[in-house]
Amino acid sequence: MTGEDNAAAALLSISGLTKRYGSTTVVDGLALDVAEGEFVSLLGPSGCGKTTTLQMIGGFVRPDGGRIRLGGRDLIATPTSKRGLGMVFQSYALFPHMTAAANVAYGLEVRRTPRGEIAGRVARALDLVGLSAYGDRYPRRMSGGQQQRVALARALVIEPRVLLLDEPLSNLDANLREEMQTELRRIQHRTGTTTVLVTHDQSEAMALSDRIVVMRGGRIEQADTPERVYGRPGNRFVAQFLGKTNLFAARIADGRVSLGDTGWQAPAGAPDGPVTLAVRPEKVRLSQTGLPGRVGERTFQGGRWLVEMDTAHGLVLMETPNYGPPPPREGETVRIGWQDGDLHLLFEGAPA
Amino acid sequence: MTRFLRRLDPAPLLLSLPAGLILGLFLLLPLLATALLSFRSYSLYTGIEPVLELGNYLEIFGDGYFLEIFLRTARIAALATLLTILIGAPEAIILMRMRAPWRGLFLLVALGPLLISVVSRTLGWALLLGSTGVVNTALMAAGLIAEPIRFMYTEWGVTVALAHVLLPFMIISVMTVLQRLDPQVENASHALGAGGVTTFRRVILPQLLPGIFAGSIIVFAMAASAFATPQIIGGRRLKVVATLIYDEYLFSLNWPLGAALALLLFAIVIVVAVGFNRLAESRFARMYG
Amino acid sequence: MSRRNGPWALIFHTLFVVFMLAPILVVCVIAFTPEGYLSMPTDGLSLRWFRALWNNPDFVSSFRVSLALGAASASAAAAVSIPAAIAITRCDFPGRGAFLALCMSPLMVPSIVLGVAFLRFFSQIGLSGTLVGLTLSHVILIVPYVLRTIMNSLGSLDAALNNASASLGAARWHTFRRITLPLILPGVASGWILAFITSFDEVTMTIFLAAPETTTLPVRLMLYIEDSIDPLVAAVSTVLIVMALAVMILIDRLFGLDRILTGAPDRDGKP
Amino acid sequence: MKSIAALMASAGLASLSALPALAETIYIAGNGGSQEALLKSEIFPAFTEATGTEIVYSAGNSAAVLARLLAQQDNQQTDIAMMNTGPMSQAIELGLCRDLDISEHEANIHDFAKFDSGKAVGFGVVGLGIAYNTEAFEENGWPVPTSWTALEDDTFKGKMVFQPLNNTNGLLALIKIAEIKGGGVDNMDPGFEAMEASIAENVLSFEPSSARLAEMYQNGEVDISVWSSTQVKVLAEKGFPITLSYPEEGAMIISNDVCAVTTEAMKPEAVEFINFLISPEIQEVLSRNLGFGPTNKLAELTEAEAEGVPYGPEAVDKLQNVDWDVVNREREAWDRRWVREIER
Repeated sequence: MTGEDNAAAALLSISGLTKRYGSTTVVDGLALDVAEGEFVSLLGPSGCGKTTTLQMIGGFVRPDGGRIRLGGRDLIATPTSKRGLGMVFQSYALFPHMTAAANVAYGLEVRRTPRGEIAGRVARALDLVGLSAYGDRYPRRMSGGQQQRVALARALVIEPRVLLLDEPLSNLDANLREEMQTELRRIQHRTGTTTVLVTHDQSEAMALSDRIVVMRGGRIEQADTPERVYGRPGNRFVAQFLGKTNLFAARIADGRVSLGDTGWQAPAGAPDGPVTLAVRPEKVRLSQTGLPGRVGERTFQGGRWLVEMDTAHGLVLMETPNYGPPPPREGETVRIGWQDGDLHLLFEGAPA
Repeated sequence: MTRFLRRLDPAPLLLSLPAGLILGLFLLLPLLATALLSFRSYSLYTGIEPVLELGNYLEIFGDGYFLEIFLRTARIAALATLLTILIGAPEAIILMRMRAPWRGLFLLVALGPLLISVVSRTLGWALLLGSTGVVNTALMAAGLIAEPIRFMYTEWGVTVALAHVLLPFMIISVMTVLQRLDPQVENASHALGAGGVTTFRRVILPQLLPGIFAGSIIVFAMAASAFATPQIIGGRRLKVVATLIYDEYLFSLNWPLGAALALLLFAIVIVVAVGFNRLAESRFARMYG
Repeated sequence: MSRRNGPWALIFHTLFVVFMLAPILVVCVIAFTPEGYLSMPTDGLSLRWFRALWNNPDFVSSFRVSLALGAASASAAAAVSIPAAIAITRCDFPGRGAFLALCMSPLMVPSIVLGVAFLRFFSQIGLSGTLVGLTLSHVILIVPYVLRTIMNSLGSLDAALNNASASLGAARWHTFRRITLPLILPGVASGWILAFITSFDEVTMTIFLAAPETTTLPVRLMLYIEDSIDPLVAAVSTVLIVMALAVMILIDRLFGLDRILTGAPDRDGKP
Repeated sequence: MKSIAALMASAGLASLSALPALAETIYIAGNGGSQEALLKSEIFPAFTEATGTEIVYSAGNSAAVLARLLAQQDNQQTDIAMMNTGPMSQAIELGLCRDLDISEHEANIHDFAKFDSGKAVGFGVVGLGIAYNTEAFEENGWPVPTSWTALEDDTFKGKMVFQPLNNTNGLLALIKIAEIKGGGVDNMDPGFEAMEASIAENVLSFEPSSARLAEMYQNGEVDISVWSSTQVKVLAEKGFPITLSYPEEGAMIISNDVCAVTTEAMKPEAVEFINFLISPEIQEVLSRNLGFGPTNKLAELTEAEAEGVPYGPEAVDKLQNVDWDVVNREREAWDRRWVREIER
């Protein structure tokens, strides 16, 4: 019942949310608070329950248990149409028989907003997404990016208390996607709308969110700011799901972590036994004294190099900016190292 | 010339030859002959006379008898179309919302009758709704009606039986459109605050219209030229154009008049279908252009 | 449609199912009456009308005529439609649009108009009442159905397959026989079945063309009904209905009924 | 079936069966319903057994039979046509029938069954009156229809069938009504007027098929109609409470006739069959089963069998005939008027 106080402070408060299909539990006792104005991403592989969670918030799927509250009001008992949430669908779900402006106006008309007011608000919404000139276009005659913007304008014009985004950028090509990320961030900052985004794209989640909620198997693995989720992953799953990472099987004994001949002071209270060490590739550097390794494949990626190195502790990936001298050639033997602070301990068995 | 011929690929010509020949010889030619026949004159004792005159058409247009039958045919076809819309469109939506295995099962119920002979299906209606049919007997036994409800030989009887026979076409037509719809669109409408009724009226129905239009064209054309159902249910008391043509050809033997009636029926079906199509195109073109 | 059907929808649906099935079921039930007239069987079911049907040489021979006519016209229609479909989908030639329109035009002509047109035409060229004449008329009626299904399956073929075969040195005929034909065979088969059913059930046009010896089953039934409606016609109809059901199940197993009937390109409805 | 074969042998038809079996097929067009059923179940098998000739029968009412003959005129596929006198005389006039040799039976055939042209012969006569469901009439307390004018009584509204004009029953009834109203074959206006003014209002359906009409009686859809003695007899023998009233203004006669159709290859078997049909034995079979008045004087019926059957010249003379030459001349015009004014 400690969550009750937090829930009062949060705008959207979810607790114990559960959904089962037959014998599979898709969402398993999920609890999450979203503060006013916050941009939260639900991130995870497909089947992790993130979309189902969003659909339960939106009211398209009925939960089997738990509660969802919006500003203290019980949402589950409220029909979709009365929830007052804005939603952008993966397929945009624009009404094909209405122009862009009519699509945007729809939610206002349904709310019986006075006619005179509708026109102005629609114009402003279209302007916000940069589509002022496209109001009388039908969706079929618009590009994917434009349709995406119309969907966003349509969801925002009703001034929702929470904006739900269901993989909104997944149908766009790579360049457009980056452009839209910036755009989305800009619009969210301008309107200050509390937003919940569902995505399986980690870079999208990191670029947009105030907070990332990493999910797996219907549960939350970690929820924190992008920097912290990336920089201090709570477990191996999170470490591997967000970006690339090097994992080493190490042991803790007598208050020390040891990997081969190297050793570090173990955190206080860490139990003896096997432990996984994680270090991000970009933290790996060539060093005079570190771990010896033989250079394998080098991959040039424009802004950076990826270098594989064969070491006594397995394959190590090093990422180095395309700056200064090129990385060592294949077959060379070098030494690599990292700063102790860039190393994380993950306490759950040996790395796979 | 030779260069042109060399550049012309003979393959498509050869490939399309068999179908082209059969259809050209055995479809266009008989239809042209029928058109010609409609300008002939006829009497029982002289037979068909090789004249070219407008007599049959003048007779048809100048006689209230024919006008009445044409109007009745149009009325029945229009009502049957309306019935198929009222029943078929909602049912198509319901079918699409079903899950396996129900959807497959009821799809069989909805579309399967297409594979059953029209004669058998119409016979069913005659057995069901004749004055001693199942329905009338049950209603009378229950004391709900004193006299059997007239169904055979009535316009309503023909209309209902036709609607039953043609319903699958409407359902197919609407379902084809439904399959292309984005299911999220309905959710989007709800999310924007619209209730079930508003969503149906403003979002689902307008998107179904092209399907309903296409279905209506098919159903109307088939209902207007239907023969077996009006012949069985309507009998001779309630003639429609198709049964009239049948009578002219096989009983009165006035083939030229029958040919003129057939061509008029053909023309009406084409004009209505093309007209409807034009209307639909102009209405939906912007949406789906 | 992700939404579920509400109670009103289910009531409507139930009424719909009753509406669709009642006339069909009533035929099947009445066919089993032990009485000599039309009645719901009240005391026991009887096969007497099926025996009467089996012993009725007219219906039995009409059944044979219908089977032969359906098979012959469906095969002939497939034979002319395969090349036509290839020409239309794979070649660009002058008059292609007009040719397609010609092939599809029988759909636009009411059957009764076709019936009267063929009646006179066939009697003028000496084909009236013959099985050849009937087959020709049915081929014309069903070509659009067969052509459309074959064109659909050709359309879903990757045109690059042809180029691949050609690049491997195969002649056109060889490509057709080894690559195209095997791949469109399911389409041809479903078109054939659709055509067979259409031909088997055709009554409006055929009633003008059939001679006593070439009277098809639906025409025989229709003529019989014009004269009398008795349990025998219910028995005939029941046989037709059961056959249709068998074909339906067969089609559903082989191709998916909705796919054949709605022309949907894939079972899960993805375009 | 066996008995007929035996009868044939004794009736001097042995000569026929002695002919080499050609297994020829002849095509007959004639009425459907009970006549078709009897022909197919008894008479055709007997003929086939005796001669080896196969028979294909196609059913249709007289108008349809005539229509088929005309439609196939250039490529005639029917060898024998069975029609009522009206259409039959039209067929003869149109040259559809060829000369007929019935010398074998000619002496024994009643005069009323002979044609001046000699191209056709009657094989059974029936009377035309008003049929009604006796039970229904009793229950409702309706008066027995003793006059053709009963058809005008709106008591029977929706309970009556009047067969259409291309059916001989309907044609004769209309002529009779015209006569009663002061007209006749030369002036049909009174008939059409009565039809339009009152009778058509009462009519449930202008049903041309007598088999269908029989069902409508059994279903209770119809309780009164203009109908013939044979059709009433067939239905009554099934135990249905129906009887035929010969109205006081006089009942009409309908003769069922048969002719050999003009074909490219004239089959002798066709003539053989017609002679077979008018032989006394078959005439008796027809009378017993269908209530046809025999046209062969040698056909003998017991008193019970003769009940309701126009048997012998005296009985036939009581029935009223029409001038078919006039009727046929005017018929096309009447048909037109009928479909436009009455049956619409």
